[in-house]
Amino acid sequence: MDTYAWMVRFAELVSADAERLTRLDSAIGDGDHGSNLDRGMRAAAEALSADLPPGKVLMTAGRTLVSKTGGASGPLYGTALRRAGKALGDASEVGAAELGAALRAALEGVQELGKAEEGDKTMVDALAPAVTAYEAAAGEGLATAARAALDAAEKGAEATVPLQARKGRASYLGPRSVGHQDPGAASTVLLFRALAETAASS
Amino acid sequence: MDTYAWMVRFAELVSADAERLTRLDSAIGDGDHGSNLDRGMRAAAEALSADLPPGKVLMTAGRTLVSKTGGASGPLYGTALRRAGKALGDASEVGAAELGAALRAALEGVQELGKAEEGDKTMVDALAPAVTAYEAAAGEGLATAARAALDAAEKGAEATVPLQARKGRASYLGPRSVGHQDPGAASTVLLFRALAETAASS
Amino acid sequence: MTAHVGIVLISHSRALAEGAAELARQMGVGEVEVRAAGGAEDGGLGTSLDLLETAVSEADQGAGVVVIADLGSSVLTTRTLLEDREEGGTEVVLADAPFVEGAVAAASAAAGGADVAAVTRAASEAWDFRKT
Amino acid sequence: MTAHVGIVLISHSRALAEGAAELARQMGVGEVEVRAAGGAEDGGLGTSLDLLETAVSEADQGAGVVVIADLGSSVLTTRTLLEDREEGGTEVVLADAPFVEGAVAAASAAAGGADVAAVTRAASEAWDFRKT
Ligand SMILES: Nc1ncnc2c1ncn2[C@@H]1O[C@H](COP(=O)(O)OP(=O)(O)O)[C@@H](O)[C@H]1O
Ligand SMILES: Nc1ncnc2c1ncn2[C@@H]1O[C@H](COP(=O)(O)OP(=O)(O)O)[C@@H](O)[C@H]1O
Ligand SMILES: [Mg+2]
Ligand SMILES: [Mg+2]
Ligand SMILES: [Mg+2]
Ligand SMILES: [Mg+2]
Repeated sequence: MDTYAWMVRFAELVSADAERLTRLDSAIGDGDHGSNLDRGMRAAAEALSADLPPGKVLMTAGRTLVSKTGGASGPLYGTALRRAGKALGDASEVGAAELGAALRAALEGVQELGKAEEGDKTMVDALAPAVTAYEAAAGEGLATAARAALDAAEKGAEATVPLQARKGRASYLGPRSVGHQDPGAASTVLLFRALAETAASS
Repeated sequence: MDTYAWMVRFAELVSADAERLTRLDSAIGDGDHGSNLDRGMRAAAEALSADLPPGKVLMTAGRTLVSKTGGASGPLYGTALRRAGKALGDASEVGAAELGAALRAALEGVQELGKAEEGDKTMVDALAPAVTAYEAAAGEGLATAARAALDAAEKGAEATVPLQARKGRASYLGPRSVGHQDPGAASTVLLFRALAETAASS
Repeated sequence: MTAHVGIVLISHSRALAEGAAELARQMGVGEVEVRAAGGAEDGGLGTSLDLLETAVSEADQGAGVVVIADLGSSVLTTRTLLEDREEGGTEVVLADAPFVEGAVAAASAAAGGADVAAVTRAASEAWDFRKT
Repeated sequence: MTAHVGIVLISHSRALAEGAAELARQMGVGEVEVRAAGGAEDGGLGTSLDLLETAVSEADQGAGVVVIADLGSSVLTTRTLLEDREEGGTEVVLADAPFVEGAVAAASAAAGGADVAAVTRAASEAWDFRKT
């Protein structure tokens, strides 16, 4: 698994969809999620180089996201990537099983930090089913598992639409948060799309 | 009772003691009570004229204090004076009994606004005993009653020293507010000193 | 489209009131008037009844105004304003709320079309927020 | 004379953090370091781990630092900082407190020589303040 290519692709997808993410955040938040994550991932992509070990790539991207994003998604994605990177350790090669453990660590980090459960209408609603689906398919190889994770993330993000937010800024809206997709869940789909594309082409 | 002379004298006394009041407020507050009240009473004295009816004098002084003081003492003294002025109504002469009713109204206004009871280490600890002492001595005439009120205000202000503040900014200090005189109680003494002096010389 | 409830933030510090208003406006999606009455008239630390009066009338769009105050003298100044208001004007209410958290909650509620009572309630419920 | 506990205020808005710090300093009688970490690095609305780190080290006089945060991402940024800190440095604690009221209460407590635990407690007790 080429984590460098994954992060660069994630940055590209975020950049391409930044307006849509920001529009989602305007409906139930402060309308900055796309520009936040775009700023953070641009800086992360710049801070990376292809010759770093895979774990180090994710740790560096995570650290940069924490510093540069400027919204709640910064510490959250930042922690996710740092935990994932830490799980990969110094390994120079990352297989399907190692990546599964890294994704699980990422989810745990996000939940430890943000205290959101599934159903709270946050990125956890995309991330948690994606990790579970990945693990279930990991025996079939990286590309298949990543594809399964993407499908699950998409379904999870879709399923945030009817939910009422219980964490993050959208929770201020109470029942008015119902009927909109959570922006963080939507960007999590991009993280898994980037993963699936990278895994498929390697 | 010449309420105009009373207010002008109060302004003078506050001005002369502004530094001491501010020092008291530095110990258990934000160190601005003297300058606040000085600013407010200067503006009040300027807004007044000797030919206003006695009640109107107090109402005008009160309104100016509310606008110009800039601290909690502004609305508090402002309400006190406005209520007192209102109690005097349109009368062109104010005797001992009328002034007693006005002082009682002032106390009620302060307590309604600030919700402080005696013992909370506020200006109420000087004002309440002063009003009671005034009423008890009102039968002996204005000068005597005003003198009794001043004595009671002084004792009341002294007695705030060992108290722990339960209202106003000083309440943030908890037990550390003990051992200092309340600045608002100290300035209330000046209000009654001005009254006693004015009553004595009329 | 009916008018939204206006929000006024009264504080001892101009920067504090304006910063809180800036934050609250983010949640209000531009339709809610959030006005700051911060500092003394000279811009220093303190509270001003005149600044409060101006902010209240600017925030008023006809659906009422909810005032949120930081500390003691802001509260006292607001109570004084309320006492002075003529009967029959728009409704102006002092919310019992933590300053920043209440401001954001109130602006969110107002943006959603809540009336004065519901905006005041939303502001007060901010006492129940927890941060750890 | 021993060192006082330092206070850091992290907010989405620079003006808000600085205004709250200004207010808190009034109670601290100049001996307490109250530092603001407000806004994103470019001064716009947002939160910055780097600004927080700087503020924490500036507030630290050797007796520990209590951090007070306004909303979600300020809280998350602070938690991230705490997770990253090496063991053995000065104690840094995130208080569960209303932003402005907690800041003033914390600065008062710190000025009185309270330790990190007592300052944190004073900040949290500000949830019990009432304004009407
Ligand atoms: N406590 C939390 N746990 C998990 N995810 C969260 C939490 N708070 C916010 N989020 C996620 O962050 C997203 C918002 O990110 P962003 O707009 O960048 O931050 P901000 O809300 O500070 O402006 C939300 O859509 C949600 O998915
Ligand atoms: N709720 C209250 N009820 C009665 N008096 C109060 C109250 N709050 C404050 N005070 C009085 O106001 C005085 C402080 O006035 P000042 O320093 O001008 O205002 P601030 O505290 O806003 O700086 C206190 O010493 C106290 O006597
Ligand atoms: Mg946002
Ligand atoms: Mg934001
Ligand atoms: Mg004062
Ligand atoms: Mg003051």
